[in-house]
Amino acid sequence: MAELSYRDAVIRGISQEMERDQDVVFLGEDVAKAGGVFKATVGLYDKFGPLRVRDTPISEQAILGAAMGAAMTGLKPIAEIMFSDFIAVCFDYIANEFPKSRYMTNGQTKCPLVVRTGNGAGSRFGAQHSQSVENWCMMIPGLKVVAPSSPRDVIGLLAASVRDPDPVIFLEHKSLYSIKGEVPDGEIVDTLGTAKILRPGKDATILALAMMVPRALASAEKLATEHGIECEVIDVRSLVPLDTQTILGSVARTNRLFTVEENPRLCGWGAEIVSIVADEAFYDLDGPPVRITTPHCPLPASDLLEDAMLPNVDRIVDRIRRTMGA
Amino acid sequence: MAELSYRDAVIRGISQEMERDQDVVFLGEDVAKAGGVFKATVGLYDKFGPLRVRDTPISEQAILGAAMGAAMTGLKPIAEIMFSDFIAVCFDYIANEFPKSRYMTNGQTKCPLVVRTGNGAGSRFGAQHSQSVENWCMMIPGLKVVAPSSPRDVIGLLAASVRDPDPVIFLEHKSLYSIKGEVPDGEIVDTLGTAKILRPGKDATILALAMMVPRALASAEKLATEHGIECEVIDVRSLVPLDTQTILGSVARTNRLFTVEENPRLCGWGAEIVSIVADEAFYDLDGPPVRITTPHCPLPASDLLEDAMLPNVDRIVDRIRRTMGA
Amino acid sequence: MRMQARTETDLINDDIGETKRLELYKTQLVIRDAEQRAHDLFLQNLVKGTSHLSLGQEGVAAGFACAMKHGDLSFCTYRGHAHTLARGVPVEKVLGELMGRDNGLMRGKGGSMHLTSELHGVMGSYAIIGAHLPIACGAAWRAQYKGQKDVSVCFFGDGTTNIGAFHEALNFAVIWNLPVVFVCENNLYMEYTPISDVTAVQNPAGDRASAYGLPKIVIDGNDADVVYREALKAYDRARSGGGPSLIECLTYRHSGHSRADPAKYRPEGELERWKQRDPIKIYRERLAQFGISEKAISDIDAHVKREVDEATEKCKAAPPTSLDILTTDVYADGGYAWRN
Amino acid sequence: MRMQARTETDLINDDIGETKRLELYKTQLVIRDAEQRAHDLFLQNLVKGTSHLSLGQEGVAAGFACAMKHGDLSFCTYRGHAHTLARGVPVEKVLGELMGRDNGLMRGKGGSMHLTSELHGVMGSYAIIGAHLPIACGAAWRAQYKGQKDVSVCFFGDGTTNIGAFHEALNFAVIWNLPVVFVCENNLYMEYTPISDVTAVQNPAGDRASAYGLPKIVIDGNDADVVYREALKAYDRARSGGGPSLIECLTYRHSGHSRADPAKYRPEGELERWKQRDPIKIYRERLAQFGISEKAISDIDAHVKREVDEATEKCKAAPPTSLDILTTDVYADGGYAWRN
Ligand SMILES: Cc1ncc(C[n+]2csc(CCOP(=O)(O)OP(=O)(O)O)c2C)c(N)n1
Ligand SMILES: Cc1ncc(C[n+]2csc(CCOP(=O)(O)OP(=O)(O)O)c2C)c(N)n1
Ligand SMILES: [Mg+2]
Ligand SMILES: [Mg+2]
Repeated sequence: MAELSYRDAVIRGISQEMERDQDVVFLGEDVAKAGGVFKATVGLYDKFGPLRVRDTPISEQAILGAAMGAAMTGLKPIAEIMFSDFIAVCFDYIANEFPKSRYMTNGQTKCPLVVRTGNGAGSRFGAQHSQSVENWCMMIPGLKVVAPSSPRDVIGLLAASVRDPDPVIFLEHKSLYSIKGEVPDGEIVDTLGTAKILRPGKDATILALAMMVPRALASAEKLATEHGIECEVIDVRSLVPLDTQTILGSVARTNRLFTVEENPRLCGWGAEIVSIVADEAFYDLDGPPVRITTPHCPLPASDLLEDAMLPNVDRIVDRIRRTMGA
Repeated sequence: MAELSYRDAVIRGISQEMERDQDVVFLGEDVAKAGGVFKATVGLYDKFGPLRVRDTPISEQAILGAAMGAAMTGLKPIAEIMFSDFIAVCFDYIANEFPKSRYMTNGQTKCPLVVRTGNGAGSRFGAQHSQSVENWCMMIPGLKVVAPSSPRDVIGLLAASVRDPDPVIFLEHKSLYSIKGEVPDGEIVDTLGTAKILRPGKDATILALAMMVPRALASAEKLATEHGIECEVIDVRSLVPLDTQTILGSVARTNRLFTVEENPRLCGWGAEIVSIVADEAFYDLDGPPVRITTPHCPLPASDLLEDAMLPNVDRIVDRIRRTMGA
Repeated sequence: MRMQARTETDLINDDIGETKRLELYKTQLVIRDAEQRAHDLFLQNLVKGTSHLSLGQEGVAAGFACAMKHGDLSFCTYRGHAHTLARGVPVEKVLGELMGRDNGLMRGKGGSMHLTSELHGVMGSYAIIGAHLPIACGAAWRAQYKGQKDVSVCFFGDGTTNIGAFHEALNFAVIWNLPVVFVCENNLYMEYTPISDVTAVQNPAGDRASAYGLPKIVIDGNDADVVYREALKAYDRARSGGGPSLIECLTYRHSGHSRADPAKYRPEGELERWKQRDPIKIYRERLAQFGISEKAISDIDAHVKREVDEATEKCKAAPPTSLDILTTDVYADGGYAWRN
Repeated sequence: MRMQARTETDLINDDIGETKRLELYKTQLVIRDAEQRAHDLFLQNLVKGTSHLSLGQEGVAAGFACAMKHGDLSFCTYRGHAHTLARGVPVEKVLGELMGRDNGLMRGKGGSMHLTSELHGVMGSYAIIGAHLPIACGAAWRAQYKGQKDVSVCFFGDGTTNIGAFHEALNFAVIWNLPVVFVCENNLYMEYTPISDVTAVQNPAGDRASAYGLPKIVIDGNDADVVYREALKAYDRARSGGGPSLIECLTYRHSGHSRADPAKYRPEGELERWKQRDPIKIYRERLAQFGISEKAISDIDAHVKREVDEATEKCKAAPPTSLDILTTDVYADGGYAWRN
């Protein structure tokens, strides 16, 4: 057991997989010699050398395209897109190439790669460097989409992603890079498509992802101590595959559902899950399922505005308390 | 009144606006001299000349970027992206530039433009030329998103889009280009953000968009005659702004909700609307709201496979009938 | 098969040789006949989706494919029948795919625009302009990394040189010194717009080469010998660590852009002029020049015709795509399940 | 303000003139002092977000801005303070924005990376590499279409030349013959990676010009006079229907890429060598050469210092951004309502 930062967990996760498998290679902008703009890849270049850890030009299409071509023909590339907002400049690979090639070719083409990217708000970077783009990826058939909230999950889910035979979008939350957590020694490999119940509760289910997980937990604590509402908090972890069973099971026990989403309001993962629950567990629900999200707005740069925009403990507690009539 | 095809309605709609306002200009690939690959812009080049109707290189980023720069500084461009799937190669403009500039600049920057694009399946074009990408756009704060289902709506909503001060993504359905409908003479200007009840009904509400509208209507007919279920059919028409009131009003009367969506399953407009209804009209619902969608799959090329993939009357009727217990 | 003695000079200058020439001829002819047949089948409403023919451009496909070794990789566009057939994919598989039959190359799932046969080194046909140039870089990177000696060859049109991915791929290939060969088939048009209307330079690929520190190579794409020789040189460069090449081949498509296009935008006489330089016509003359008999040639003609006829019959007899595969192979586990 | 007679030759050769020279000097100095101040405020934790300084690159910003006419349009990157200030946007507005104060240029909504002042012709600062090159084309297209005579000037870095949008914009500008000037500030690095490590040619912009039929123009970006002269020529070309220009300015940033970067990746001595060629140092010497007195120069220095000091005080005293504007101006109606 060691205390590790989320940032260092990324380094350890990539290292673990590169040590295991010579076919794992890593490319991105400023990731090699400089160790990445978030310092989440420091040391990999020295450890694995210039053939396996490669700096690229500012050419996101070339980065993802090259990763795909390499994946199709025998490598297992990890590609970094520095900020997840930049997925927009290479979205053709995300939306049209990676996820469709296997299907279109009737199973001939494989695409085992991972796109790591810095996702999410909280760093005062403004509207084009702060977005939560999990729904940009979740909506595309053929992708897998993962977003860890703890250092341990970073390693385990990254390993699972690298070993997965499908293209995986791996969303690291920029505002979590400096958090720390206990991580066991030795190899860690997790399983995609498994949500985690982080806190049991009988009154309501709260689903959260990435940076919203600690906020959901803090909200649950407050709801319990101040309002006597016992919430079950689930870290969704993996949007595709989605652990619907754990979610439906929890709702069957608590009969209430809340999502806490950093993404802007429309068509987020919460909408998908609420719709699944409303369809398949309608009679389990004792009241309206409620999504607590960032408003349908671009993100502002100033710290005060940014903080006011995102779901926070006060807003979460208030909304759940009012909805539960407490 | 004249009978007009959906394709010719596009031509008339663009003409109407270009005649009205010299600042309306039009650009895209093969749109000018050749009249567009769907023949939906035939004659505009001859009518408005080479300065207002312009062929571009295969440079989608340049097309949308140029449209934006022109819109910011005084023109009202209509840009064509030939197939909506290609939005992926210029998604930065859709996701990061058009919709965020006004907010980021505290209201200084305007962006009054329309992106017209051929959306949807049914032409046996395969996975990269057949997608329904309305959710790619709906999820982005700052955009407006419109998808007409009839020749009359094409003209009216296109005019409203061109006159709208915000960036509008205007999704024309490729498989509707050849359908015909009655269109009044003279100028037609509709209102964004208004859904249309196309068929009243007391037992259930069916929401549909674009090509799914005729299928929803046919299904309602069948459900009425064969199963005695009276469905209210609403053409959503505009995803942003969304006419939530018409939808909630209908559900308040029918107490049941079905969506018929061409987009693949996850995070579609149906998920958003179902979530809104589940939250705000929970106690109006007499049973689970159900989304009838294309499965979470890429689209196949062969006619048999493609037809089997999309929601059709049989599947719609069957699903509604079973859910309603009839 | 040689029936007539060639002159001494012919023999000396003949770096290509008879066997390869007959292969080049046959390859071009298979493409010609199979695509003509695809067109006929479309007129009979047996080909349903769109299709983009390479009639008139066979010299490029044959020249590059016949210079490849087993294991070399082709990356094509939606106009990919030619390059797919040139690698030896059976005509039946291609026509079957176009007709949506269960014997098709991808059993109808991909269609005309996505022909893929990894077995034959055909690593996909890509229908979004420009996307496959970076992908070909990636395959070449794998070869370089693993010390494998195959070359990745990426075909695309003149219009493709104006999209961003072209630029990113070319720069990337050069700085990583990748064994990739970029082949621009300049057929003078994007869909319906003349490339010269929308391009800042005269040779859309050739005049861009220097932007990546590459030499300008512009060749006659309708002479399969010229193409073949240039291909060999580029492959050698790639295999020996000399890095990427960018080759512009001047050619012309005899039919419209896609099946829906009557190609009315062409200036009068243009098609006729190019038909004089039909690659198959040129190549038949070439074979004759090298003393190959009319009989040998017409044997190939007959053989190819038979192959295409037989393939057509098999396809007509084949069952349509099975609905069982509707949702298979979205994910690597064979299905499309995204949830438990 | 001239204090000493210049020689006859000086006067003859002086196409720029004293007034403009003083403007060029002052513009550079405002940038230098305001950015130094921004850095100090960051160290005091009063600037919260990221910021990208142009210290060392002031010659480019001043040269291009001082050659502009009222109504000309600037399109900047996240490294846009310099170009924004150079157009006359008050220091207070810029520092206020960086500090998230209500007096900021966008009242804190955009932050350092998105400085915009349409009033001053600053049409935005774009933080996604390459995006604004096509946008600048669009603004230039409007001018052309409406017969307006303004020029759109688009600033970007060396690293930006490797992204697809660069290529699309350049080709587009040339074929439409647009009045747009593309200015590449080659400061030798993208974020932390030397541009030469990832670029196929030596001059990332200059050596690409021919791919668009443009002449190669590579100039000394640290000499504001050189920049100013080149800018005038390019603007003239644009206004007179001569089409776009692509100008590469060689320069260097004295600080790291952004506030988080100590710039350890630089080879020893590189920064020191470039500091010898500090554009402000060069320009002070230039002014002296042209006989402008030390007193006149130090008056400007003092004036600028006062401006920056006063701006700083105003910003410190200003209230933080008001939460009232959190959700305003998403849509043109002033709000963010997406539903009824
Ligand atoms: C990104 C993108 N934009 C537009 C299209 C539509 N499109 C298909 S083929 C084509 C013309 C391509 O021209 P060229 O590269 O010269 O190839 P050719 O068809 O002549 O072989 C266009 C514009 C596309 N498939 N992808
Ligand atoms: C599409 C995109 N990719 C990557 C980045 C991250 N990024 C910001 S600045 C920068 C370096 C830009 O280098 P250059 O163009 O030389 O400009 P400079 O910063 O040197 O002024 C990078 C990679 C970005 N903002 N956008
Ligand atoms: Mg072409
Ligand atoms: Mg730079």
